[in-house]
This record gives sequence, structure tokens and C-alpha cells, in this order.
Amino acid sequence: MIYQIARSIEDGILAFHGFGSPLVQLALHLAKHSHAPRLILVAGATYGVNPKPAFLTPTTNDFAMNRAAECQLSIEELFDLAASGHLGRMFLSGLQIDCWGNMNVTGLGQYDRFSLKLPGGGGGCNLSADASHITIWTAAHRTPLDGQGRRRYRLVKQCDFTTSVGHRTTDGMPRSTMPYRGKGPDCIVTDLGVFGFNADGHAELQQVYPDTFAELVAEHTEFDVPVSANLVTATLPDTEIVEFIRRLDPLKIHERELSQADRRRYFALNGSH
Amino acid sequence: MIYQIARSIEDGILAFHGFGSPLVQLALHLAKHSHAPRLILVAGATYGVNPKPAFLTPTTNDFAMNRAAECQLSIEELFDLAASGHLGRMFLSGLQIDCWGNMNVTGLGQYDRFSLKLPGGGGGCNLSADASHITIWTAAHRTPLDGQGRRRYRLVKQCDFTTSVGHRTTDGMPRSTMPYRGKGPDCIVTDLGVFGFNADGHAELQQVYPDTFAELVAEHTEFDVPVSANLVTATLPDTEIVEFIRRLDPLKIHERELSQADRRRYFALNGSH
Amino acid sequence: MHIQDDKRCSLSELVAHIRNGDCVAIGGGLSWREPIAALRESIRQGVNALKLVGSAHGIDVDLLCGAGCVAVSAQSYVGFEQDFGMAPNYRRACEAGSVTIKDSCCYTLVQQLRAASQGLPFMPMRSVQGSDFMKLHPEFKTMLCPFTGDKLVLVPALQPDVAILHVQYADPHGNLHIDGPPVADILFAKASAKVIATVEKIISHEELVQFGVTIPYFYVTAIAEVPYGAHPTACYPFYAYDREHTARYYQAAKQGANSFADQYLKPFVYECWDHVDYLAAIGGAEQLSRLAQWQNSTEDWLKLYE
Amino acid sequence: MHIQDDKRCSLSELVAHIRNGDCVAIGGGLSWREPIAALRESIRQGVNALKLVGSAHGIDVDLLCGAGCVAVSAQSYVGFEQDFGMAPNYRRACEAGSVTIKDSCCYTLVQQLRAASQGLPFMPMRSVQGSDFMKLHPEFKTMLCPFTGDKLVLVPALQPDVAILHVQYADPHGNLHIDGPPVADILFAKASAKVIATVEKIISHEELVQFGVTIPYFYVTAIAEVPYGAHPTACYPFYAYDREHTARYYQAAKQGANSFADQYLKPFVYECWDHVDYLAAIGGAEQLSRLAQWQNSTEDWLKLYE
Repeated sequence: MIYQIARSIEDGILAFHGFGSPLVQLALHLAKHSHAPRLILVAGATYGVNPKPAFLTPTTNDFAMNRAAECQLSIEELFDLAASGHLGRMFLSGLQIDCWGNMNVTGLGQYDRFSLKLPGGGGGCNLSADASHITIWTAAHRTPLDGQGRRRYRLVKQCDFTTSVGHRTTDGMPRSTMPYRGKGPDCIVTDLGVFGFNADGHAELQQVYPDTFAELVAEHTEFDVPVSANLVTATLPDTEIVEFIRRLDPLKIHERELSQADRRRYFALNGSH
Repeated sequence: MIYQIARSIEDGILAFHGFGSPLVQLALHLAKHSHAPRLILVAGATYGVNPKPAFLTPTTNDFAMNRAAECQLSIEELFDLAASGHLGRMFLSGLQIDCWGNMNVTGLGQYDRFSLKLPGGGGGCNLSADASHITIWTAAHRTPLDGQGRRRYRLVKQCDFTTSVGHRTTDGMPRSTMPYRGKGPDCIVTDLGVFGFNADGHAELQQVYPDTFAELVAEHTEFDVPVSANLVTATLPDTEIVEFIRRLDPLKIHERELSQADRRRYFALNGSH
Repeated sequence: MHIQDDKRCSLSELVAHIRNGDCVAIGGGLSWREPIAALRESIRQGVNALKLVGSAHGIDVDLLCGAGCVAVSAQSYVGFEQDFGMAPNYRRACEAGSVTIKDSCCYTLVQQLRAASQGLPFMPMRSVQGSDFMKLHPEFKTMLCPFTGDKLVLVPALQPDVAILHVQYADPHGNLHIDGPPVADILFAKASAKVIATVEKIISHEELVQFGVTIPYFYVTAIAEVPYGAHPTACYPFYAYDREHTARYYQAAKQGANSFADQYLKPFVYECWDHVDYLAAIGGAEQLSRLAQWQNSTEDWLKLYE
Repeated sequence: MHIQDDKRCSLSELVAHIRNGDCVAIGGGLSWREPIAALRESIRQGVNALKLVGSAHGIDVDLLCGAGCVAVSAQSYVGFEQDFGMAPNYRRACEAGSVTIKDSCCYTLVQQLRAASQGLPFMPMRSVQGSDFMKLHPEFKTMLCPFTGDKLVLVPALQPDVAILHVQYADPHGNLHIDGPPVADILFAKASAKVIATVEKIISHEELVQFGVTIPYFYVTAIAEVPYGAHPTACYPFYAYDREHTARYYQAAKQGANSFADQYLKPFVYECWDHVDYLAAIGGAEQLSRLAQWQNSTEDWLKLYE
């Protein structure tokens, strides 16, 4: 997943990893280390530019994450850059993600009396409008059946609350009717596969992993899943990349994002032995 | 004049001297040195707070003016402070000053083709609206007769261009109809006397100097000059104050603001010997 | 404009500037430089009905929620990130309805604070429209831009009554130096009616200018020297995040309101007469010196978080 | 976003980023840190029809007016303050109509630049209405505030094509350090499409971080090392304002356009092949070392301005 997120990052753009997103932090550092050396990497919470973290920390606003930053932005400067069209890509997740790329990290239930209050979206709402492109990610696409044989889907028909906006609001307003700077989400990277978005702005399955397949993805997705005519199996990272991630995250912070089962997933990698 | 400007400065407020105004620079430092020790003195052009200038410099944006500043603001921070109601007093001048306290430092003649282009007003337009109070000053109230027996008045009936706004616009709009933060000018300090403003917002002569009198002021003023029922002779500075000014301005920069004649004016001061 | 020559006072005098019902902006962010000592003292003084505004917060807001001091929560995030996840006391208070939810987003907050510090009634924004934040904030208005014809959202000025900050250094006049990311502290200081700050170390003005003035004195109402005033959040370079203590906090909070009151509020807030007592309660010098070990080596730094 | 690994180039390559007709923001202010070497090189390269925007300016704008490079002037002030008074070339060009007058005010400019750097079509303001700047700027609009009912002025975003700065230090990647008042340089850098800078001294990144990064590299298009690049304006701590040379400039300009062309432009701009030539023409090392004497004592500093 880290590798898939990293692959969505273009060289030479300005990108920001926000906070509470260790997978994204690792993906950005991986991208800069590999195919995107001129990436302008802005660290979430500290707003340091191109830092060389000592190690991935359990909380984001830690000096260890900001070590040797080339220069520093402030919270307002980062968001100004986004609002003026200079944030190339942002990475957002949600407890609910719908087929248009709307997401909810605010609360479940009615907005005037949530049954489950989530932590909130940080700057996600603003950045979903302002960043040029959005990578959506979730490490919890696979959802277990409960006692009654139901799933609490991560990829849902409709979000209870729209924290960040995708290609069409829950009211049916297309993104193009709003004066947003950014083009919206162009992929959803999950533990089960990678989606793109079709011309209508609807999520469409484009990649699966060696151990997943379209039917499995559909089973764990509440909305109907169109499958790309060119469905492919995702490229896997090579061992060097895996080693890079292990070195940067000795505390295995990123595994906290993963389910117990996913932590045990194993892929034979290119060049592994 | 420096002393009269200084007397208009309350203790504890934030005040800014702008640039190109040596009389105001000296007045602010004098005020802080004497009756207004808690004045928050923001230096023009450098935006240093409470500096201890080495000496008054011929240009304002000079490190010598900013020496030992307690802290630094930026151009935007100073103007934000004004716009949010925190600039207690500003000091403005003009080549033309009308009876409502409107001023022109932009140009003489028609605005679409000035016959004389003046340097411009800096932030005066903004600050005339935003600063809580305005001290207007000019060192050239006394205007000589030309060959045809006419004067090019400094205090005029109407400004050719309104660079900064007083109590009533040239269109006759009272200041209260605009959402200005500040209350407008409360005095005009000139080389001939000191004006206040009456309830209508019209300038009214309140003080003369030992060597000036109401008729002289009227003669050098294009608009009709109402004279306060309590016209008094201005208090003169004591020798300590004069010494302070001389120490701070060894290059006699402030005299460049004064006419040749005024540089030779001499008053017997309290405590002089 | 705050012009007293000497702004120094005790922690309890400092916190007395907060009134019941105040709109409060808490400085720092997540596990970094939160003014927790000031919040503990506020709880002891019984401050309540606060309206909290901010961007990304954690234990600060959760603690105030757990102590029943909060009426309205208007942050963009309240949680313990990947470290411990959701904020238990905050969740309980929101879901019970005792705290009114007015969630915001980072840039919306920034623009509202900027409007206040620029004396403007509002700031225009492109984002927010299309999201459900419009429902949580009926005070937001929209307009058609006379230049572009675009629909813009107008977010009103936000002037907190008090900003509560924790900083590394200050001089007696109240000039503040913040080392490391200021997060929204400077914005808070400029927009708020009052600014109170706990300070690791109050030093002379001559020493302070060597570090640099981050926030000029005239924004600052009062300061109190409170070493370790951000604990258990980090205040580099003095000390790192106390993950061990935070885990203890989190476990107490997760088990329920009563457990939190008994296992955390009682021993670490109510039964501590003052901040010195608190420092003893959390383990005293031994625990505190442990938090400075990050400077020794990356390995020692790592050990703090294992 | 300017991401080249190495932004260094020659002064003539640097200035080639300016196109005829560009909207140009000149850094510094009054007699402080004006990028005059870059302006002289622009004149030599024959750049013309510039639209200049800025706050308080002096010899920079006057020089460009005197060389016939300017079509529109939109500053808040152009002059030589109490030192020499009005700007002769600027006045002549304005009064002749060869330069269109679009005078602005400092905060108006600030808010227009902020609108650009925040991607907003406009910023609202309370001031300006009631003044005649509304006549000079028919592009300004007004609205009734939906929160307060007040009439507000809306000033449109201003994105200069190029900002030209002179700074003390930079690293090869283009991170800039400005010592002393940045004036509007940071605002210009954030709002402009391109940023070019002359630099007293290009140093390693490791050295630069000791001074601090004032403007991050990705705003910066190109840099050229040009010692004394602000002369005759000041660039402390390296050198003070050259009042003697400025007096010479002023006298030449005051006497008329021909006199200025003969006595100033010819010897100090056109007949100097490059900046090294210029430094020789103004008196070489002797004159330059004189400008560093301010550091010796207040008396020596004073002597520069007598």
C-alpha cells in the first residue's frame, strides 16, 4: 500500500502528509528517495520542508520527524499554497468513503447528534477542494462480518457526513459547479486494490494485489464496483523499497494502521531471496 | 512643532511614524522619553518596535533608526494592527490640507493628468481610515506671496486629489457613513499654530505661538478659519526637550522640513539660559 | 495592547484570566507544546462552559472534556493519532451531547483568525462549500464573486477571548520565543483579546533577543514561569513527548468517566496542590530527566516511544 | 514551484527572466536593499513597458523611469524622502504622461498580494473608500457586508509576473536569507509567478540555515551572486546607503532628462559592460570600503551622511 501511494506521487510537485497518517508519511519519503527526488515534501504538523526524519514517531508533531528540514513553512503558508493552486497532491482517508470520493471522518449518525464522534478531518475539507490531485487511501477496506452477517463497510453507498468532497456532492452537485482549484481524487489505494475514477467521477477498480480479486473487492464494498477493462495486478515493491521502509520505521508505527490479518500478509517480492 | 506633535501622543498606545517624517520621528521618541514611556513606538520603514536610534538618518529605512529594537513587526502586521483598531495614533501631512482634514500628497491638477506629480501617500490612505486618531502636521503653513500677490496655500479650500480622508469627503459624505475604525484627525500642528476640529469636523484654530496670531493664520489659510473661544498660546518645550532633540538629530535632518525662515525662529524657553 | 512593564505572575493568577464561558484557543498541536499545566490549573479553579477553538488537538481538549469544562468544541481534529486513536473523554462528551460539536477545518480556522487580526468581518474562501461543515456552521454565508462570478464562502472573524500558550522562553515584558513549529500560536496571539502563556524559562530581554522574538510583548497579557508546563506533551529541546504517561492517561480515560476521574483526575489534577506536586506525582526528577534523553542519541530517542 | 537543484546563474541570465510589459515587484524599500544592479542590467538589456507595483520606493523606480523602461507606476510612494525630496525622473515621466499613474497605498498593496498568494479573487477592506484612489483604480469594487451591513471595498488579487529581490545570503538551491526588515519581499515572493534575486554572497545550505531561511527555495526562479548589488542603497551589514553617489544621481536627474542621460545613465549604466565595471566607475574598493565604516562607531556612521 505504501508503495501504491508512493507511485501516485509525481516528481517536482509540492505534497504534504498531514498528521496521523504513517502510511502516507512513509510513502512520501519513499517517493522522494526513489522516483521523485525533486518532490517538495512538507511534513504534516511540523510544516518542515524536506526533513530527514530520525525515525517514524508515534505522534506526528515530533522534532524527530522534522530533523534537518531544509526550511520551514507555517500552517497558514501551507494552506495558502494549496488555496493558490500550488499543492500538487494531498492524501486523505475516511471512516466512510463513497463512490464519488466523498469522505467522512467527522462522525457517524446524524450531524446534530452523532452516535459515534470521530476525531475530525484536520484540513482535509479545505485540501479536498484546493489540492490539485487527491490520493484516497484506507487500510481497512476489508471489513469482517458481524454476528448478524453484516459488514460495517469502509467503502459505503453514502457518507453520514461529508468531511471532504470528491467528484459529486451527496446532494448530486458535480464538482465542476464549485470554484475548486483542484481536480479531485484520482485514485483510492486500499488493502484490497487500487481504484481510479471514470469520466463521471465514479470509482472504478483498476488494480488488485496477487492475493485479491475483483469479486473480493466487490464483496467488501457497499457501492457497486465497476471494474476497469484493463484490470491489472499491482506492481509490488522491490526489496530495497521494503528495506527503506523498515529502516525509516523501526517502531513499526505504520502497522498500527493495518488490521491484524494484514500485518501477516506476505508477498514474494522482486529481488527478494 | 515637534513638541506640539509629541503632546498629541497618549501614553500606552501603539503609534507609527511612517517614513519621510523626521519631525514625527523626533516627536515620537520625545514622547516616549518624556510623558509616554509605555508608548509602543513602531519605526516607519523598518517596523522595529521601541528602537533606540543611533541618530536621525537622512532616509528612514536605515539600520541606525532601528538600533536595539525590542522586537520587529512586518509591513503587513503593522497595517493589520491598524485595521483591527490597535493603532492609537498616526501622523499625516499633505501638500494640500483642507478644512475637514482631507489631504493630498498624490498630485496637483486633474487626477488623470497631474500637472505636478507628488511622491504619493505611502499607507496614509489606509491609516487615515484605520488609526484611532490622526495628528495632521505641516511645516509649511506659512506660504509666501508670488509675483502676482498670490499664495500657493498649504491649507486649502479643496484638495485636487484626496489621498487621505478626514471628517467629510470632498463629495460631502460625512466620515460616519463609512465603516472606518478610526475617529479621524483631532489636530493640525503647523508652523503657525495648532488646530482642533469642531463638532462638524471642521478645523478650528486653538493655539498660536508667541510670534503668531489668529489673523496671520487666517491670512495663510485658504479656507475660513474659525477661532476657538479659548485660543491660547502654545506651551513651549523646556531646554531639556530641546537638548534631547539636538542629541537625537545631530545632522539636523528635521530642519530640512522647515523653511529657511523657520530655521531661524527663536523662542525664549522655560529654563533656558 | 498589553503594556505593563512586568507581566510575570503565578500560574493561578495567570489562569484567572480565563472566565467561564470564554472562547478559548489552546496553543501547540497534537503532542507538541500544549499548555497542559495551565489547563490542569484551570480545572482546579473550576473554569467551565468553555468554547474551544483550534486545529489539531489531543490530550488538551480531551482532558478539559473529561473534567467537564467544555460546552462547545470547534477544532478540526481531536484525537491521539495512530498512537492511541480516538479521544475517549472527548468522544463521550460529544456523543452524550454535553459538548456541542462545531468541528471546523484547519484553513477555515486560519482564515477566521486572520479576519479578526485584520479587523475584517469575514474572509472569503473557495473551499468548504459542498461539504457538511456548512450545516455545522449556519453562520457561514456565501456570495457570488463580483470579479469571477464564482460562489465563495464567507467565514466570519473569530476573536477568541483568551489564547493559552506554552512557550520555551519569555522576557519579563512578555516578549515570547517559540522554538520549533509555532502551529497556530502566532495567529491565536494576534486574533485573541487576551494572551496568557506558561513559559519554560523566563530570561532577560538581552538573552531573549538572541533566540528571537516570536510574539511581541504587546499581544501578551500575562506570563508564568512553569517548567515542564507542557507535560505530558513535548517541549523540545527541553523534553520529548511522555508516551508512558499518555498511555496511562489513555487507559484511564478509555475505561469510562468514573475510571478517568478516579485514576487520572484525582491523582494528577485535584490532589495536586500545584504544578510542583504534579511533577512529583508523575515520577519527579527521574521521569523528567528520562524525557530529556532524546538528545543523547537516536537510540535513546527511540526508546522513549517503544 | 521552482525545483531546479541549482538556481545559480549570471546577472544577465537572471535579468533575462523579465519580459517587456511584465508586471514587476521590486524588493527592498526606499534606500534599503533595492536590487539596483539587476535594474541597471535590465536597462542595458533594453527591457521596457514595465508595470511597477510596490510600496515605498525611490531611486529604483526613478532610475527605470529615467531610462524609459516604465509604462505604469503603481507604488504608494516614489521619492527621496527628506534627503532630496521628489523623484525627478519619475515626476517628469508621470507629468509627461509617458508613465500611467496608478498610485496605490501600502495596505491595499499588501491585501492584493495576499489575495494572490491565497488564491482568492479579492480581499475586502474598510479603508480606501472616500478617497480618490477609487478613481485611479476603477477595477476596485464595493459590496455590502452580509454580516455587518457595512460597505466594503474589494481589491482584486495582484500577481506580479516577476519579483526582483536583493538579499544578503542564499544557498545554491535558492533558499534566501534576508537580514533586517524584509519590507514586502516575502509578500512579493509568495504572490509572484517568478522570483529572481541578486545575492551578496551565495553560501552552502549548512551555512545558510545558521542565518535562517526567509524565503524557501521553491518560490525562487533564479539567483545570481552580485556583491554590492544594492548599491547605492544600503545592504546592511555589508554597506550603508551611499548618500554621496545618490546626491550625484539626484543632481544629474534634477537638471533634466538629457543631463540625466549624459551625466548618469551613460557613465554608470550604458558604458559599464557589467557590474564589475560599475563598481570601478563609482570609485572602486576605496568608495566601497568607506560604506562599511558604519560598523566602526556612531561617529563614522554619521560621517557617511554629513
